Amino acid sequence: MKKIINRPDTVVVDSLRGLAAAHADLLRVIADPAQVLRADAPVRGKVALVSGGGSGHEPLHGGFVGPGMLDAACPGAVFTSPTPDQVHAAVTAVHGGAGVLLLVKNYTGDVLNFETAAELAAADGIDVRTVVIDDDVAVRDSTFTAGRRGVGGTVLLEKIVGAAAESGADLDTCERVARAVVAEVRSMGMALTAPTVPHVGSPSVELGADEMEVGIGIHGEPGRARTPLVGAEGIVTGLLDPILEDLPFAEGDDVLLFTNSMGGTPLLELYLAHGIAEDLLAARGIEVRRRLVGPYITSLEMQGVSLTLLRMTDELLEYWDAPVRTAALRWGC
Amino acid sequence: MKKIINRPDTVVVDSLRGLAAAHADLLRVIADPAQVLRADAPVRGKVALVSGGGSGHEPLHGGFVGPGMLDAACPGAVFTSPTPDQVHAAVTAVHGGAGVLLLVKNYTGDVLNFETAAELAAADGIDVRTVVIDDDVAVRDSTFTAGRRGVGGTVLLEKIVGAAAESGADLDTCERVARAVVAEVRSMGMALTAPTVPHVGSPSVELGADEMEVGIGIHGEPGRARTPLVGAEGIVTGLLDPILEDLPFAEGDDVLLFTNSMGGTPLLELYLAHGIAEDLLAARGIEVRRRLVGPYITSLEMQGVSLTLLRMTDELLEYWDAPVRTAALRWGC
Amino acid sequence: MRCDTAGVIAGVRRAAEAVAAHRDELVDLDKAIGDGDHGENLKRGFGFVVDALDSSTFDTPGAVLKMVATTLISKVGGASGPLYGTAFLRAATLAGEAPEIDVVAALQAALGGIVDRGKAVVGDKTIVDALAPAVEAGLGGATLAGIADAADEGAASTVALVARKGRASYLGQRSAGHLDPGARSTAIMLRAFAGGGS
Amino acid sequence: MRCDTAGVIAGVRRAAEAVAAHRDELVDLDKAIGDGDHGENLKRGFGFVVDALDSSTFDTPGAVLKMVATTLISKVGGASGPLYGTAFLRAATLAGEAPEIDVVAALQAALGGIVDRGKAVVGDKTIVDALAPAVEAGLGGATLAGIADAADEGAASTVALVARKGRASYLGQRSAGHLDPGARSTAIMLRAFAGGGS
Ligand SMILES: Nc1ncnc2c1ncn2[C@@H]1O[C@H](COP(=O)(O)OP(=O)(O)O)[C@@H](O)[C@H]1O
Ligand SMILES: Nc1ncnc2c1ncn2[C@@H]1O[C@H](COP(=O)(O)OP(=O)(O)O)[C@@H](O)[C@H]1O
Ligand SMILES: [Mg+2]
Ligand SMILES: [Mg+2]
Ligand SMILES: [Mg+2]
Ligand SMILES: [Mg+2]
Repeated sequence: MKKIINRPDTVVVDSLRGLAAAHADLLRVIADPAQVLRADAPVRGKVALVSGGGSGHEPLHGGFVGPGMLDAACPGAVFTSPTPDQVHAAVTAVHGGAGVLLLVKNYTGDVLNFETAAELAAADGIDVRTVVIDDDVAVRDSTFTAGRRGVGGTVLLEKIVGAAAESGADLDTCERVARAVVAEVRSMGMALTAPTVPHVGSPSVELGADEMEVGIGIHGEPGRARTPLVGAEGIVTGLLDPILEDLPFAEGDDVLLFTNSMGGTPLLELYLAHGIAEDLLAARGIEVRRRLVGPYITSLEMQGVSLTLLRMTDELLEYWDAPVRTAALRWGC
Repeated sequence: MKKIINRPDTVVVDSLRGLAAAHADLLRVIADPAQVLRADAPVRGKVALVSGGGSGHEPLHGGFVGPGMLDAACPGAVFTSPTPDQVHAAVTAVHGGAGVLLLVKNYTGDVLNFETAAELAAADGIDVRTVVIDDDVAVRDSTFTAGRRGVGGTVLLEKIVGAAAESGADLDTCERVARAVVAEVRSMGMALTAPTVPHVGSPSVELGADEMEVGIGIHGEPGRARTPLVGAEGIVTGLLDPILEDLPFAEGDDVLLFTNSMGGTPLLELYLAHGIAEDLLAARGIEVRRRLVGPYITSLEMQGVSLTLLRMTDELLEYWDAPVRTAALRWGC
Repeated sequence: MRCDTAGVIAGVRRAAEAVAAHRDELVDLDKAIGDGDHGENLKRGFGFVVDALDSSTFDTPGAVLKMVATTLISKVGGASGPLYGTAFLRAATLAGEAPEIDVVAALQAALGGIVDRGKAVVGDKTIVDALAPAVEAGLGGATLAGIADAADEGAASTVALVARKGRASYLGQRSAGHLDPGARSTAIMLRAFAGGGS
Repeated sequence: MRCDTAGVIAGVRRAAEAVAAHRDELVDLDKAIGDGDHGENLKRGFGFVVDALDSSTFDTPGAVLKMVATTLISKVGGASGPLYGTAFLRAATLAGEAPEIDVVAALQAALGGIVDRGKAVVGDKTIVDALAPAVEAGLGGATLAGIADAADEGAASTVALVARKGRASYLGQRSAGHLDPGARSTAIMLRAFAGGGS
C-alpha cells in the first residue's frame, strides 16, 4: 500500500490536524470525538447544519465547513460512518438556538448512527431534523435494498441549504429546501480503479486492465455492472442516460451540472468528460444554468467520475449563487 | 492504460472544450493554435500575463486564467511545451498596450519555444519580457544541468504577479515582482506512483511497491533518488530540509507554505502532510503567514506531494491576498 | 443457562480476542460485498471494550453489557456499531441489577434490538441470519456450543442469499455466493462466548 | 555532394517515414531519461510536414527546408521542436533561392543553429553528439552513407555519457547507460536521408 501516512489507525486525526492548521480562519477541529466546527460556531439565531460520514471522501464534509455552508462535519474512520457521540457533540457545539438540521447520506451505518445522535440531542431539548440524501440512480430496486445511496447530490445539498441557513431561513424552511434538493437531484458514477483503505491495505475491488465499474458507490463498492472499458463518450453517455430517465429530466429544464472526480482522475480527463456531458444536454434541449467541475466527493485515490444533475428553480439558483467561504468551495467573498 | 478519453491525440483539445463550457464567464478557448484567454481580454492598459507549458499539470495554467491572475495560458500536448505559434497568438490576443510578461517554467523546451515566440512578438513591436521560474531544489548541480526546473513556485508566481498586473502596476514593476518571487521561492516534490501519458500508454517510470521517488519533477521524470517508502513524517522532512537549507530560510522568516498534490494523492493524505510541515516549520521558528493546500500543479494521476516555501514581504503578502477569480483559485470576489 | 459477572466478562474477553483474531477474515468478507471495514471496526471497538475491562471494575452482568453497548455504539461506527450496540444495550436492560443473566433471554433481547433498529428479517443476508437461529436453538434447550453451532449454520446459509439490507444489497444478484460479514462476526462471537474455538 | 529539390523532398519524406517507424523506440528512449514524448512529438511534426509536401509544390530546396523548419517549430514543441526547426531554418537560409544545395554545408549550418539555440557541446549527450561527427565526416569527404555512419557512432557514444543539457540532465549520473533520444533521432533522419535502412 502506497500512502503518505504515519499509521493507518491515526490517518483521520493526523489529517484533521493539517486541515485545522491550513484553515484556522474558517474552522476548528476537535480531535476526540472527531469534529470539524465552523470557527465562529455557534452562530446565534442561525439554523445549524451538521453533516458527516466516513473519511476518505475529502473535501466532503470538512472542506465544506464555513460561512454559507456547514456548521459542523463529523468525520468517521475511513469509509466508516461517524459514531453517535461525534454527531451529538457537534450538534451541541454548533446549535445556535434556531435548531439543527442533519444532512445524512443514505447508508445503513450513517442513518443508524445519526439517528441515535438525533435521539440524544432531542433528549437535550434541541430541535433536530434529519434529511437523508439518496441520489444515486445506480441503485435500481430501492425496495429490495437499503435504498439509494447518497453521492454527488450531497455537495449541492450542503451548498444550497447552507445558503438558506446563512440567509436566516428558519428550520422549517431549511428542511423544506433540503427536501426540494433531494427530490430534484440525481447522480451516477463509474470507476477505472479501486481505492485502497489504509487499514485494509489492498484495493477494495479487483478491476481488470480493460474493465470499468459502472454505477459504483463512493466506497469502491461494486455498482450496476462491470463492463469493458470504453471511450469517454461512452462513459459519459452511460452515466447521463440513467440520470436523465430517472427524474426524468426533460427538454426545457434548467439544471446544474456537476462533474465530479472520484479523486484519482486528473482534471484533464474531468473537463473532457464535462464537455461531453454539456454537449449531450444541449442536444436534448436541457439548459445548463450552473456547473461545478472538480474533485468534491471522492473515494480516496479512486480514478473515476460521477455526474450529478439538479433541476434548478429560481430559489435554488439564488441559494447556489449566494456567497460561500469554505476550504473547498468559495465565491462571492 | 485506463483513462477517460476519446483518443490520445485529441485529449488536450477535447479537454479544453470542457474547460470552456464550464467557465464561460472567466475564459474563452481558441482551439488552434490552442490558447486559453481571459474572457475580457485584452484588458486595455493592463500588463498582460501569459504562461503555458505542457498539458497534464491542470489546473495549471488554464485554471489560473482570469481577473487577478493570467491573461492567457498556452497548453502544449501532454507534458510537451507549447509551440511558438501558440504563444505568439496568445500574446497578440491579450496585449492591452501595456506590454506582456511571459512566465516560463525552466525546461529547455519551454524556454526555447517561448524565446522564439517572444522574438516574433517583439518583431510586431510589442514590449515582451520573460521571467523564467526555476524553484526546484531537487536539481543540485544547476551548472551541469539545464538548470533547476520550474515547479510549485509557478502557482504562487502567477497569483502574485497577476495581482500586481491587476492593480495597474507597469511592466517594469510586474517584472520586478516576478523576479522577487523567483528569488524567494523554493520547492521539492516526491512521488509514490508514475503518471501515464495518454499517447505513451504506460507509466513513465517503474516504481516498485515499496519505493518512492524523491525530488521528482512534474513529468514523472526521475528525481534525486529512488528510496524505500517511508512514513509521512519522513517524507515531509525529506522534502522540507533541502528547501530550508537552500535559500536558506531562517528563524523569524515569514513564509507562505504551499502543500501540493501531484494529482493522485487524496486530500486526506495531503492535509496530513501539510500538518507535519506546519509543525516542522513552527519548531524552527519560521512563521507560516499564508498557506495553500491542494492539487494545483499536478502530473496527471501521479500520487505524490510537493512542498513550496515562499519568503514573504509585505508587498508579496498584499498581492497574495488581493482578489482572484479563476477556475482553480478564487477569493475576494 | 445462567451466567454471572465473571462469566460475562470472560465471555466478552474471548469474543474480543476472537474478533481480533478474525479481523482479516472479516475484512476480506466485507471487501467482497461491502466496503472492507467490518473486521477493523469491530476490532477497534472491542479493543476499547477490553481497555475498559482492564481499567474498571463491574459489579453486575448488566454493567458489563451496558459498557460494551455504549463502547460499541460510540467507537465502531458503520452499520454494525449501532446494531451490535443496541443488541448489547437490550441485553443490559434485561439484565438490570441482577447478579446473573439468563443467556438465552439476553440473546433474544439482543435479536429484538437488532431487528428494531435494522428492520431486517431472516433471509436478508444480515446478522439476523446468524442470531435468529441461535436464539431459536437456545429456546429449544441447546447448550452454548449448540447455540454457536446454530449461529455457524445460520451464517453459512447467507452464502446463497441475495442481500436486501445493508451495503451488500447494492450488489443485487452479485451479493450471492459470499458469506455475510455480519452474520459471520455474530457466529464468531457466539462461538467465543461459548468458550470454544471457531 | 549536391541535392536538388526533388532529392530534398524525397529525403525529407524518407526521414518522415523513418521517424514514424521509430516512434516507439524514441518514446522508450525518452521514457528512460526524459519524459517519453520525443517519438510522438517528432512523428506529429513530420506528419504535418508530409501533409504540406502532399498539398503544396516547392520550387527550390530552400523552400522545402523553410517549410520543414516552420512546421517543426510550430508543431513539435518540446526541446527538439525549436532545435530541429532552427537547424532546418539555417539550412534553408543557406540554400536561398538556389536550385540545389550543398548537403554538407547545409548540415554544417544546421549544426550551427542547434548550438546557437541550445548551447550544447559535444559530450553533453544531445543531438550535437550525433550531428557534429556527421558534419565532420562530411567535411572529410564521406558519402551520405558515411555521414549516416558517423551519426550512428556519435549517437552510440551518448550511451556512456552523463547528460548536461535538456531534461535528462536532471538525472545526473543516472542518465549514463542510456542512448540519448535526440542523438538517436538525428541518426535515424540522416540514415533515412541517405536512403538506407536504419
Ligand atoms: N439492516 C440491517 N440489519 C441487520 N444487520 C445489518 C443491517 N445492515 C447491515 N447489517 C450487517 O452489517 C454488516 C456490515 O457491517 P459494517 O461493515 O460494520 O458496516 P458498513 O456496511 O457500514 O461498513 C453486514 O454484513 C450485515 O450483516
Ligand atoms: N540544449 C540542447 N541542445 C541540443 N539538444 C538538446 C538540448 N536539450 C535537449 N536536447 C535534445 O532534445 C532531446 C529531447 O527532445 P524532446 O523529448 O522532444 O524534448 P523534451 O525534453 O522537452 O521533452 C534530448 O534527447 C536531446 O538530444
Ligand atoms: Mg463502512
Ligand atoms: Mg517533453
Ligand atoms: Mg463495512
Ligand atoms: Mg521528451
